[in-house]
Amino acid sequence: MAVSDRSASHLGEAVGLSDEQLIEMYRLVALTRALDERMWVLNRAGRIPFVISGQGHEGAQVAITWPLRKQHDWVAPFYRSIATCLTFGMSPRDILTAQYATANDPSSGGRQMPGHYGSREHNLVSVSSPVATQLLHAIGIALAAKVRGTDQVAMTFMGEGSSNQGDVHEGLNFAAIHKLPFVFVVENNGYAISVPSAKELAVEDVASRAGGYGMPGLVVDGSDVLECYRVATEAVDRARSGGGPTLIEAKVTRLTAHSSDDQQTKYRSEEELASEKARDPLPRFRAQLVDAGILTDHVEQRLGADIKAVVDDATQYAESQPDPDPSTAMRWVYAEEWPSEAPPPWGFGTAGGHAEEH
Amino acid sequence: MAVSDRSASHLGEAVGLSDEQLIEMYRLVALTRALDERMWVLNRAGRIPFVISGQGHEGAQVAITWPLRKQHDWVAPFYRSIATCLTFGMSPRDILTAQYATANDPSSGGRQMPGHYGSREHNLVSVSSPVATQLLHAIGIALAAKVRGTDQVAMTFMGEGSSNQGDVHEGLNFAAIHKLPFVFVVENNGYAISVPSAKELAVEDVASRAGGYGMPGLVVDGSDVLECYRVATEAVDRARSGGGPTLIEAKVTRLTAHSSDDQQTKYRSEEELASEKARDPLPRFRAQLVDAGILTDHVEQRLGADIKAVVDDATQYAESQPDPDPSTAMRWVYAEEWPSEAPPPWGFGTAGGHAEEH
Amino acid sequence: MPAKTFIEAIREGMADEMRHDGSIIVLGEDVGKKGGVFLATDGLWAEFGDDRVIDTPLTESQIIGTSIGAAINGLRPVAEIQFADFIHPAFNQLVSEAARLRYRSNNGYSCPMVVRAPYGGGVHGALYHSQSVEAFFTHVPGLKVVIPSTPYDAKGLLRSSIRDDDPVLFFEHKKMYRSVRGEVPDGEYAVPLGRAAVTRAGTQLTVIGYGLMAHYALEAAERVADDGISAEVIDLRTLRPLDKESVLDSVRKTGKCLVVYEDNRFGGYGAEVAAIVAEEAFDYLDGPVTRMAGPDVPGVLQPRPRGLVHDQPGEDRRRDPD
Amino acid sequence: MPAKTFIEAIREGMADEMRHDGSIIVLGEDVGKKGGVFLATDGLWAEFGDDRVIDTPLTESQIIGTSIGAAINGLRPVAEIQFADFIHPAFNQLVSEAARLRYRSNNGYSCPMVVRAPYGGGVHGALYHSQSVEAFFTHVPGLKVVIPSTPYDAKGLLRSSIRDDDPVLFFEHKKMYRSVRGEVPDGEYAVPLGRAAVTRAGTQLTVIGYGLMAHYALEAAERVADDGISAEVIDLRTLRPLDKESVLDSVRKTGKCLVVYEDNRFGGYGAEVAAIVAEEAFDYLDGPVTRMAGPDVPGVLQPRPRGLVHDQPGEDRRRDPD
Ligand SMILES: Cc1ncc(C[n+]2csc(CCOP(=O)(O)OP(=O)(O)O)c2C)c(N)n1
Ligand SMILES: Cc1ncc(C[n+]2csc(CCOP(=O)(O)OP(=O)(O)O)c2C)c(N)n1
Ligand SMILES: [Mg+2]
Ligand SMILES: [Mg+2]
Repeated sequence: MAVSDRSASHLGEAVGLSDEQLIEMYRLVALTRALDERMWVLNRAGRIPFVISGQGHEGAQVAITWPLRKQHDWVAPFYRSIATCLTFGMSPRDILTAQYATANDPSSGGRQMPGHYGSREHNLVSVSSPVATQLLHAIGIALAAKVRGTDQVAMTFMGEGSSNQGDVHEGLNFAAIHKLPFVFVVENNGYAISVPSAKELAVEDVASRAGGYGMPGLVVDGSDVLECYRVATEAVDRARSGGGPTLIEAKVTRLTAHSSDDQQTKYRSEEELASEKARDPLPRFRAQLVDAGILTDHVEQRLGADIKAVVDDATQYAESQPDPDPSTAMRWVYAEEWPSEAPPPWGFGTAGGHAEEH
Repeated sequence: MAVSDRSASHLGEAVGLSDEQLIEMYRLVALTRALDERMWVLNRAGRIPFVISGQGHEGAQVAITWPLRKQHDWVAPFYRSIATCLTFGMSPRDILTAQYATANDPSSGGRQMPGHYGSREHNLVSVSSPVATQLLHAIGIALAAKVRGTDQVAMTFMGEGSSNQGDVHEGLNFAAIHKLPFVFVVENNGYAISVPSAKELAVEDVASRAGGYGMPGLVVDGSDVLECYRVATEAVDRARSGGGPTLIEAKVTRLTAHSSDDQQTKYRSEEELASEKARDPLPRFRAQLVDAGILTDHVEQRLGADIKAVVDDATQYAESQPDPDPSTAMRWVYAEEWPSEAPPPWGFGTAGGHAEEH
Repeated sequence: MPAKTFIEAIREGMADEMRHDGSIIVLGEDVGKKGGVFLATDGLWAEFGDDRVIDTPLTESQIIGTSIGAAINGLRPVAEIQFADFIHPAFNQLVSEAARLRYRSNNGYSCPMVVRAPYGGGVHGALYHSQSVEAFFTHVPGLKVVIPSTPYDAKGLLRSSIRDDDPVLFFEHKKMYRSVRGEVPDGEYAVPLGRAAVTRAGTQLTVIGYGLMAHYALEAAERVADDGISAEVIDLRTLRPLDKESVLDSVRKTGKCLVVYEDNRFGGYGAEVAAIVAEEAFDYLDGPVTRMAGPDVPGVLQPRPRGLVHDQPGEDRRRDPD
Repeated sequence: MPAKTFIEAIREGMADEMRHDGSIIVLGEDVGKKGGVFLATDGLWAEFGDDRVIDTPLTESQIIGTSIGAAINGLRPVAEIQFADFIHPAFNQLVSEAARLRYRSNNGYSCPMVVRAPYGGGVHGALYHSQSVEAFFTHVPGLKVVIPSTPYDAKGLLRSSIRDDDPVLFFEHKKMYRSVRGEVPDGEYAVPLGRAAVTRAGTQLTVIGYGLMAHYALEAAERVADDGISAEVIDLRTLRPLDKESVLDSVRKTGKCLVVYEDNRFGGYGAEVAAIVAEEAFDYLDGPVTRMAGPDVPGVLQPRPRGLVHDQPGEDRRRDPD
């Protein structure tokens, strides 16, 4: 079956996606993987100082982000959300300029450590380091959507370790009370750095907590991309139609160390590491699409070339962009102009620069 | 059936309590009520500045505290825990000196506002104002009990509103992971000051959250004293025998305003207030004991006289105790002597008073 | 101009702005039907309804974190923390998030929100209902901190705070809510952030205070005037950004400086003011910059006739039953 | 005496005390098998087992709150917060609970615990892995705050902190972990809390620092010595309680004072030191008490050859690939 044929395969039909969409999903998963691998190469080569990786999480991220409306809905991502950011509109150049901390890095203009993504243009909330705080921001966004009647949905992502933070409890409770258009995605990879699930929580599934707040909690195999998509579509639809929040827990695997600063062999056995490879979403999704006749050799070659070109381009681009100008480091602690309206007649343009005291 | 007869009534037998114990339980409920009513009288008379009351909660408190071993187990109470404190060893004098903030108030030596109980002698952790913090203290106590092998159980109490605080999430998770000897008691009276349950949580029962942590969650009618006792005994036994923590939610009623500073008619209807009276544990427990032939007229008269005498005594005692000496207000910010051992040879008796800088 | 209490001015400030700008919401514990435990939001729920006046659960971190998100998506939240003492559970959201969102996103995002909280002693609140918490926040780049001392300033500064495009902490001395009255114009007016007020002119000494202490400083200045001492009094009004020029101008004129704050002395906000004056007005000083502040114990000690007496509730009542 | 790195001294300090006192436990994120993200607790889990070296969930408030409870019931917890930047979620437990338990119970309860946390910049940590957070805690009555600058002091002060009967925050500059070495005796010794060290004698200027800045102050003093300036350097070591006497003695001798701290300038810890010196040594000062501190932006800016450059990770590496 030719890809240019717009008719859907059985696989696509079953989940309501066209073959083009399936291939685009696959491209995003594969692109993220390639970009992520490139980051490690650049790190090993001393070009970028730090990598925190999404390898193993990409399938779930692409599929769960997919049902959202770009530049309308909102996402509060976390440090592993590379695939989510790409799916929601950021480009590989955007991702790599964040790694290189260039002046034109859209996430932070080179102010943050690598991995702290964000884009005002794409409604991706700026990532901070303290885990789980972003959940409340997404919920506040959902509250504003409801109060303002904007028909927006807000989604947030984090690891299972982070889901134990107090903010998560307070937020889920609030979201459920107000039936906010909100989806909480837990990417459960079984570890919080070195701490295994069994020491992070006494239950198998974070999703088992959802009921206690009054929202559905769904567990999904994060290496099953189409199942992730199905579950997310349901959750986003429910959110948008006033049915309230949903918790989705995707069981994923962390194929790398926690970050480029971590040595995971200290706490994970070789056998475990080997067996986890079987849970990689990329080959599984690929096989599914090949079996369904969607991912032909031809398409795959084209995608491969395309991805390589895009990753190379992003690398070269980021390499060549200038550093932030040191003199700008003092800017934007506060507003420096009055952005929302002309200063009112009585002239309280406080934003007219409260020169910081030095 | 004479009370002096040590044989248990059917009622007592069913729950494993002697008639004497049932009467003592009843005495504690009635005593707490009388003491609490006295506090309001003293407040209205301008003798004490503030009351925060346990009326409606006493039955659950006495029954749930009862299975603990005094001066061995631990309780981290909250501001409504008057009955818990009395059941666990504090005296009416102790309670009223806290209201009057006398120098010899065992809770704080007159340093805290009324309602902030505590007693080192009785293993009652000092109450602070920020709600829910005490849960983590009780869990830390339980951790120490486990690590030290002391066979102690730690129990904590709070309202349903407070149970939404992040600390509760973090604590229950930790307690369940380590199967700590811990019991969490939620006294759900349907309000957090003026905010009704429906705006505090989207679920009927706080207890429905327990499963998400991996612990049993039990709902009990807080006006059914013996049922509270049964459930608590089970939880305490489970905790002590290594079975891990339990969440008990007692549905109680708040018979008074939130505190003497609150006007509850602004947010609760007259009908609601009237109908809530039916959930008062005191008359219900009384009727049960009368029906069972345990609470005879004779016993009741004796108890009534006794309680009146005790409450009068506590009032007069507290009235007559001296204020804290203002000069002591600067003490005990830090240790002032080396309490745990003689200063070691190298002489780092840091505790030898770091004179505070003024 | 009609005379209003401090809390009336605050309530009016919120109501006026809410009428003017539909994107403003008020949220916090008991702010709805009850109108807040001090009644600062009384009537707002009736006028603006459930969507704009939200009784939150008892969860401070959620109140602040949700406000941040709501600000990101187009609202201007005015959050109430029931007592400043209970702002601590939200410390992370305030310091790590609200304060840094603009900076960390290189001005991509902003976070226009106000956090109101009653602070201060003198109401028998003991350890947990009497704290001054401003020093924790005046230290944080990205936050603004306002403490008004008059009804006029309270309303005018609240308006400026709500319209400001950065997070503002707005602390209200609870002892002043009903005890302080003053004139408040009916029309729209604003008091700019970042400007101190010289509330009494003088030549021999500069006394710097804010909140309730601004009143005490004035009283004290009047008292020493009888002894022929001419004290200038400055009410800072905004603590961050500090109006350094007004402070330094005054001290350069008087040559002496006393900084007064209610909070614990060690590391309190007044330390920064004193340090600035000591450094930048050194050549003008003819005596040490001195500080008068709360002692270094938890909770509040109050000056009483017999000396420092612990501010706790039992006591006073027993001496003076009403 | 064997020379050890800063982090080795800390690790040894914990291990030694744990051998000596079975009531000491260590808890925190990744402190077990992994030995902490900086390896400060490496080997402790192997030696002391699951009960005494506890990998907690990712929940800072729980870490501190549980430690308080454990301290109440007979243990001496040494909690690790993975980065000082992540202590903020535990702010309420530290400030409202740990700091006040003794005072509010009228000495009925105490809370002997240590909270260790790596702080400071210079490691490309940007906004959230480079903060100095001491000023939030030095302001709090009931807390003690320690910041060592040498391996010797680190071990000796850690021992005193663990044996202290009050909560101690023990901040370790992460840039020093492996870059600073020094002699550490094998036997038991302790460095008392609350005593500063004069690390260089001088006559014309007193430079006061702590942590990494204590080293920079020494370096700077050596450098200006070539110009004939004799600077005395004081390493505070304990920030609360402050060793005021050592500070004042020195300034009264030199007549000049420079306070150096890495944290944001406005409202930082150095403001208190400067204010104290300006007030209590006024008659001895022949120049203003000056401060040198971090600029008022979130995260850390570092002095670099070309001027202030934002401390973020990409940059440096690209210039200097190793
Ligand atoms: C409040 C806070 N504490 C500690 C850290 C350090 N830290 C960063 S990621 C991480 C583990 C996160 O685990 P999990 O949530 O399961 O996500 P994962 O990394 O496994 O995807 C920790 C402890 C942090 N960033 N924030
Ligand atoms: C952290 C914190 N926020 C706010 C308050 C003020 N406050 C005291 S009691 C209370 C309501 C508590 O409700 P609930 O937990 O249901 O207990 P109840 O009083 O109904 O027994 C509030 C908001 C507080 N003490 N601590
Ligand atoms: Mg994980
Ligand atoms: Mg309640």
